[in-house]
Amino acid sequence: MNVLYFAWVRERIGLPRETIETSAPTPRALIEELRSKDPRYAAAFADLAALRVALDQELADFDAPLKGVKELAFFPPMTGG
Amino acid sequence: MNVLYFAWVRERIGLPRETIETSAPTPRALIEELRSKDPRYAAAFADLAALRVALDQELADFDAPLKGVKELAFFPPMTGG
Amino acid sequence: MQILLQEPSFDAGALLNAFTAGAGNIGAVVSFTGVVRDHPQTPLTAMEIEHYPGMTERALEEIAKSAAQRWSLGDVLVVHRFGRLTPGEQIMMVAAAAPHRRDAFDAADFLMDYLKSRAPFWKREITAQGPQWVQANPQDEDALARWSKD
Amino acid sequence: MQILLQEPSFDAGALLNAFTAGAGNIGAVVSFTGVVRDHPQTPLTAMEIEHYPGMTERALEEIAKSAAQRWSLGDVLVVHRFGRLTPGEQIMMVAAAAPHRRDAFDAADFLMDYLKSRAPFWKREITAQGPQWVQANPQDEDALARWSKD
Repeated sequence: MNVLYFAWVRERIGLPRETIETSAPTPRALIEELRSKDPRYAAAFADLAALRVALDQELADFDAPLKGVKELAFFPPMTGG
Repeated sequence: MNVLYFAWVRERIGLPRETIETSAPTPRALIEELRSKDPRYAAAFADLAALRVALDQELADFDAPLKGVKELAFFPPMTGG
Repeated sequence: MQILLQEPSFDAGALLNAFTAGAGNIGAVVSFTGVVRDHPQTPLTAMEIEHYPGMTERALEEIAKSAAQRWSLGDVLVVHRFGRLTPGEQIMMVAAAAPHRRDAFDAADFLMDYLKSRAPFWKREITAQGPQWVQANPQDEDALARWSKD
Repeated sequence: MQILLQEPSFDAGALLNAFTAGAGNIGAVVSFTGVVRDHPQTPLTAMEIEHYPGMTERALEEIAKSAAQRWSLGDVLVVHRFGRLTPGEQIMMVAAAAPHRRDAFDAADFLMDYLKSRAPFWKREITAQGPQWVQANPQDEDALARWSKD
């Protein structure tokens, strides 16, 4: 699965994107997996309330199913306009 | 006093403006005076609810004092914008 | 504060650009442009706009000043034409520039509501069936009530 | 429906004129332009806008479509830039053309509320004190609630 990071999530993780092999069923489970892998992820994902997730370019819930998803993105609340 | 008419009030009276010598204390009294003078005024002033009045270029009430007023205007509700 | 009362057409885009450039350190500009709309049934030959010279300028200035007093604005623009217009022509325009977007939206909305019912213009539509004065819409009067004491 | 996502600056006036001319038989056009506002205390060197290529285009189209479904509109325009901007530069613009003025105002207001919180853009301000990500304003999220079920 392609995983993308934007804004300060990207900065804390130090990468704009990476390919992750995972069997995590939801974004929430994937976050737990990554947090335990490296302190950079722990820093980026410290506060879920300050985080948003998109699955295949649509905003989604942290408990949405990851099955079949090709592209996942984590980012802070948007500040367009 | 200069009396001005606009839109269909002007059309019904047949004049855009005229000078009127009056001792009417209010626009309402002036309207009564004019109505009895000529059927054109009676036609223009038939329905006060459809009429507006300005005294010296400020919207005013039909019972506002005419004392000192130089320019009075009668017209229908405005349709700007 | 810029007020334009004129018979000729105006260039809304050029006015918007000049207004935005001149409004100072602002974050938001809202503009409204009114266009002569054709009738679906009886095609409109022309829209004639009569006004009250002297009072019109005063009313436009008062309306713009009220908006400037009520909201924190960088600048206000009011443009209104009179005379004979054809369908598709632009009748009028307002713009409000503000540090914050809510103020710009509300001020433009307020300017429009006041222009509709408090500026001495009268519209007459000319169709094949002859001329017809446009009647004031009671909703326009109701819209004004939104701005009193809230 | 016109969506422009681009790095270079745009000419709001020229876009407004073309939009109005192309919107068909409408009576009202409301536009909103967002401008990079300088800070009174720590002067802003630049505003950097990051976005999510692919998702951004989809989000802008969805937002414009929602407006077109919700109100009776002649046309909708959405313009948004990304990259590095300096104070006074125009960031984005929306416009809504409609037969009636209330629809044009509400649609433009709605477009702005959704762009603020539902389009994947992230702003970063650069000052002498370094870069700082702009935090989402809780009021912007609250503003969205206005449009649900009324």
